[in-house]
Amino acid sequence: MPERDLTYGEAVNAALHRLMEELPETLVYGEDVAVPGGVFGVTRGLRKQHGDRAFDTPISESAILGSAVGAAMMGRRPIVEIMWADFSLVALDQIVNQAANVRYVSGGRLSAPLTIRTQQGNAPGACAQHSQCLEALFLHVPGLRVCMPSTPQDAYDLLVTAVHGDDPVLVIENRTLYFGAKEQVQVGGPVRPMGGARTRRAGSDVTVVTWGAMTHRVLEAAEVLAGEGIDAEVLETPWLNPFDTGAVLESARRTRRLAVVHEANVTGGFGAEVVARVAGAGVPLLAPPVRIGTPDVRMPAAQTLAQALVPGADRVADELRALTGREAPR
Amino acid sequence: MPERDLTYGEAVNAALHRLMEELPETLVYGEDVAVPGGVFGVTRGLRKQHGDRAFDTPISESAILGSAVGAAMMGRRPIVEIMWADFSLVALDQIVNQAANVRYVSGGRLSAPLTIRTQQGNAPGACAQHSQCLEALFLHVPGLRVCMPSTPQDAYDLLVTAVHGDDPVLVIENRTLYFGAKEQVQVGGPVRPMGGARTRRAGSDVTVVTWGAMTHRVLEAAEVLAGEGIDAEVLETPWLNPFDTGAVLESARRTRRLAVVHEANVTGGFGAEVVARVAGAGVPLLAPPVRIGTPDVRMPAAQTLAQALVPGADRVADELRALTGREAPR
Amino acid sequence: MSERRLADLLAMWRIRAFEEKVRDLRAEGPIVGSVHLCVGQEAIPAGACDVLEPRDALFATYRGHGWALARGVPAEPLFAELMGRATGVNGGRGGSAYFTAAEHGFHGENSIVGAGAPIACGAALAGRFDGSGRAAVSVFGDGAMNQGAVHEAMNFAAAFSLPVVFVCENNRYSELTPIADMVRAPRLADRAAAYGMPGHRIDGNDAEAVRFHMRDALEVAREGGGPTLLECMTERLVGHYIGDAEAYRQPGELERIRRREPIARLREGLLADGVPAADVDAVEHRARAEMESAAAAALDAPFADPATAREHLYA
Amino acid sequence: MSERRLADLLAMWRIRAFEEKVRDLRAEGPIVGSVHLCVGQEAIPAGACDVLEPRDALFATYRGHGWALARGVPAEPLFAELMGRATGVNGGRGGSAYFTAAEHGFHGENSIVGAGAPIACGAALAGRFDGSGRAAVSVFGDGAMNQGAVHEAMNFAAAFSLPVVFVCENNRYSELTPIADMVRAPRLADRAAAYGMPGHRIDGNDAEAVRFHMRDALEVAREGGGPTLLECMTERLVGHYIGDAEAYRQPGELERIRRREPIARLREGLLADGVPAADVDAVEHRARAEMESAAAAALDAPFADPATAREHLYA
Ligand SMILES: Cc1ncc(C[n+]2csc(CCOP(=O)(O)OP(=O)(O)O)c2C)c(N)n1
Ligand SMILES: Cc1ncc(C[n+]2csc(CCOP(=O)(O)OP(=O)(O)O)c2C)c(N)n1
Ligand SMILES: [Mg+2]
Ligand SMILES: [Mg+2]
Repeated sequence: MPERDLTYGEAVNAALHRLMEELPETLVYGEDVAVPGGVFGVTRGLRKQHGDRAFDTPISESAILGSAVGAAMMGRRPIVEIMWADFSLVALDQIVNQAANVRYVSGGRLSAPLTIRTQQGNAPGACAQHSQCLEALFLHVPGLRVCMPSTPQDAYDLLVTAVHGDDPVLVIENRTLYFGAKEQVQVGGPVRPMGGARTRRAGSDVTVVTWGAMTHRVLEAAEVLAGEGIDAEVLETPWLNPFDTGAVLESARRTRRLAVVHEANVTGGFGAEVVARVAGAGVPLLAPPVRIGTPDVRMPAAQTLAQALVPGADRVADELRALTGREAPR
Repeated sequence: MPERDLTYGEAVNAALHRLMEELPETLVYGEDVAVPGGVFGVTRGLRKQHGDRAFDTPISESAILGSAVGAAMMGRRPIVEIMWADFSLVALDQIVNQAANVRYVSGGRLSAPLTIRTQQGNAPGACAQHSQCLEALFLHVPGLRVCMPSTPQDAYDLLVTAVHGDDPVLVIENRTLYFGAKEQVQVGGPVRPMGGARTRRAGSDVTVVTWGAMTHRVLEAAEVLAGEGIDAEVLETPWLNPFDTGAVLESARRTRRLAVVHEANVTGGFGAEVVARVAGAGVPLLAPPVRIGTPDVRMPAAQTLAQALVPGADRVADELRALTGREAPR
Repeated sequence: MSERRLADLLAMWRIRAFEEKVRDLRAEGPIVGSVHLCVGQEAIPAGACDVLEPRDALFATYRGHGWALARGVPAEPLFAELMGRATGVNGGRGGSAYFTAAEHGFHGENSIVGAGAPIACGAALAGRFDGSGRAAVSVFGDGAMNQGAVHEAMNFAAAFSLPVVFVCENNRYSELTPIADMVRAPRLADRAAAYGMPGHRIDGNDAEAVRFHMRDALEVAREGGGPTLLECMTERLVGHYIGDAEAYRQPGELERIRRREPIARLREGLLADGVPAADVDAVEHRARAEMESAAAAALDAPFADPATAREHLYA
Repeated sequence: MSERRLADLLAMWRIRAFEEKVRDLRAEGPIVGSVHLCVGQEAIPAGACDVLEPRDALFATYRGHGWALARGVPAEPLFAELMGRATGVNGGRGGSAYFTAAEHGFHGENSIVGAGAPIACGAALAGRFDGSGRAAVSVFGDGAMNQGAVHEAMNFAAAFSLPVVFVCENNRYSELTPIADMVRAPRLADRAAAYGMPGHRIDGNDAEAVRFHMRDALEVAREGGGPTLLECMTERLVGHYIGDAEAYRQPGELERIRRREPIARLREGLLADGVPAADVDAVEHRARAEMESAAAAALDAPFADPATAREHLYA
């Protein structure tokens, strides 16, 4: 299979180019995505290569999402961008009350195979209206699929899968990852099925479930802990709906300790769902499960404040030490 | 304290009348609330009594909610109605990105003491766009307060507390309760503090945490089970933010069994949060905790279908029997 | 000429007879929940759908029973849907406010005010790429004109010259509140200018006028000229929903609007033109008979099967 | 006469000097993250705020540094805010796109396009009941005119004759996309007619013109005449955000717009009228000196204290 050295952002771009080529029914649109190529450059070249099938829109999220629902009903596969997940809140109706209902209410005679690409999370200096992690909102909505890639390969693969899927899918990217290091990405491979977890690090002392950009901080923490003799298993769940509950249960049964780490604030976050599934399955644990996330607060712009809130590798490591009953090294 | 015989809907109305009288800075507005007195008659008489302080609006949820944020910033106490919780999704930005940020981002120098009254849930024949229980969405948003009264007394008290509170509060009512039986309601009493759980039925075999209209079905199930020798403790949490975690932990420690029942669909519902808190606190349980809610599906209009999905007293009783290890009586 | 008018009369009578039967079934019990009738507004779907083609896509609101019928959805599965039967057009999943029948170019009712307008834009957009020449029709009420999504949709359609006809059924009320109190400039058709598209206020109680303007708007749309807004003036003769006490009506209002309602008006016109009363009345009888038997057949059908309630959430 | 124009020049230079200092601090490191400058658009806040009163409430966007300054917020806490200092106008919680200083009648920036418009309606509504005679000003860009919330706000204000002035800063771009490609009728002021309110397209690079129309709109508003839409034509001389490559600019565009930018224009006008160059240039020096020392003082302030990060979520 061909491999290319790509950043996360470039991998998204490569996937979009592939999809536009192999699926003539795709359309790519949103604010500034076509002629300018996207505010992060992620949709670059699509307009040039595919003309009118990539186009810029007014600042009208209801029109963007609603028209995607309508076009999808009629056989297109729109891939629309909501520039920041925070902005989806001006038009959530079209996702929840419209897209998610099409197939069910029509008894399967109509469908809405649209893909919504967005990105979320805190970045240095970002304000409270440009920092939220909103996956838990979408994960409470039956009828949607949701994924959150953290690597160039997943950025490529998950998007390909999403667009080939026949239901509305949210692909939630992260702008702090777009310009990261280049990695070898297999491009042009077969469309993978939706779902599945990734064991990013095998371990035996504790199962750490995580997703999105937080995966990198968890891996960093796990490396530090490894040096202290704590062997953490890092299980990334890039697909959150469908969610691979089985993989989580299997790992937690083995390590008998569970932590869930996400950037979203803790109360009502999807970490609660993961813990509830493990508790509901009666997995015996050596210690109470731990949820690590942003405290329940708005997001301040100042870095000194934001850093005190968004979990970093240090805090993850500390909490895992406490969970495994070890002291921090002096 | 004066008592009056009131239905749930009348109790809301009585609270609104009281609030308009005792707080001159209140305004009541929304679609059809003033001259028509509300589609459920709940805001009846306010226009007549208070003139322009109660008024009807265009079908513009962003304008309703946004103007409430602005008026609240300037010292008013708007009480606005979103006719169905489902409709909040056309304007969620004003609740999440605007109202919830005002106090935090201004470091407490500005506030947004608005109250959003809405109602939710399934009712016979209601379609997928008029049936959702959305409390979990709001409960994931720091900066909001959320309550869900299930009795005439709480319908009165919680609204009074909400409007006297200095933060944005969502009061989520339920239209199937508006026209229920009249009950004695103490009116005109002191403003109660926010928060607190209610032990609706004391018991020793299992703790059942619930809220909203589901409380009545849980109590019904508990009565049936009592006849079978299963003694369920029913803990209603009308305030979901602030949430009385302590009361839940105390009860679960005592009964050593936990069920959470809500009408919202299970995945990502607030039941997950309750279970995660109990698990996280390390409360030892005799059996894995159970979440009872609507399965993860859209809501069909046909009653035969909806009834197969929304938890009724029968299903609650069955699940509690299973949880306590008893068989259903033949 | 009188043939077309008799056809209009039949189209309208089919809708009215359907709605009146629904009203009865709601009173008698087989239909439960919230129902919004379009009695008095029949000329709009009758006139508009007459010039729509199978390839076109229509997006209506909860007040959309008439649109479904005019688009060719048979009455029986609609009755069945209202009664939660397995044979319902949505197998019972939609209900009164959420019919869909894409196979008839009826892309559905919608019970979120204004939400259908952007969706219609998408159907029109799809037509740009699939070679169908499809036009899309978005129907909504006067009150919906104040909803953000409708504004965004109109601008979107105009900016991209999408083949959309926006049909605003101005029945002068948004639920229980007069639209006149909720806007400062009462001619809603004039809002079209804001988007650079044509807007016409037309007689929505005259199927012929609706047909004329609809045909014209469709022609513009299919030629790449972009969207049109048609503000169709009408009145509902019934409440916003079944059970509405209609306390907001002015004294004499109902009598006044009954005088200009589309069916009575067309009937008088036909009689004045010399069409025999028997021929005119036969239309009503035919429509009523159709609806009676459709309702009866629907009543005989089995309820939606609870075992299927979780199906079709995902592909 | 030239005194007022010198005052306008100072108001504009204060904004420009602030923004240029921000640009430098962003390049040098003390400011991080996304920053939207209003270089080239200074005449609008300068002219408009001149006729606002302390009781009035102003709601701006992320491109609102100039509005904060013109409203009287001192520069030092604004610089401090941009650098995450404890002394920032929001104690570091707002950042560039979310300044608030209610004590100066500056009710805040907003980084959700269009969201401030309904909020401004609420401030105006409050004035109906608190006897303040407050007017509210809602500022947004050309692109925001296509956002549903702005439409709803305009109708809401018009229907209820609320004292709101909607100020649309038409700088011809929504981020990286020309507004001309996103609307069919390019005169956005004409959209006011849809709501039954007056709308004027005015020279937004002339503080005097802005002042005139703003004063007039405020008068109408305070007399109960309701809202006005002012479309202020302008251009930004810089990118949408710091770092924008501005690939969308036409050849010669920047040169062209530099010729009509408000500060150079006013300077030329003053010189032509015989005001000594030294007096004119002294204004720039004064503004730059103020901003240099404000920035230096802000740089000396402590960072926001992490121990306070969770405070003030609830009352
Ligand atoms: C977003 C949203 N807000 C409010 C409602 C409640 N609602 C249902 S119908 C209606 C009135 C609509 O009036 P109009 O658009 O004139 O249509 P009509 O009912 O007169 O046909 C309202 C407010 C809704 N369904 N969706
Ligand atoms: C609801 C929403 N959608 C999209 C954005 C991203 N965004 C920020 S600024 C901007 C362009 C706004 O253009 P305009 O209204 O003309 O204002 P200008 O930036 O030119 O001052 C966009 C699309 C946003 N902040 N909020
Ligand atoms: Mg109407
Ligand atoms: Mg602009």
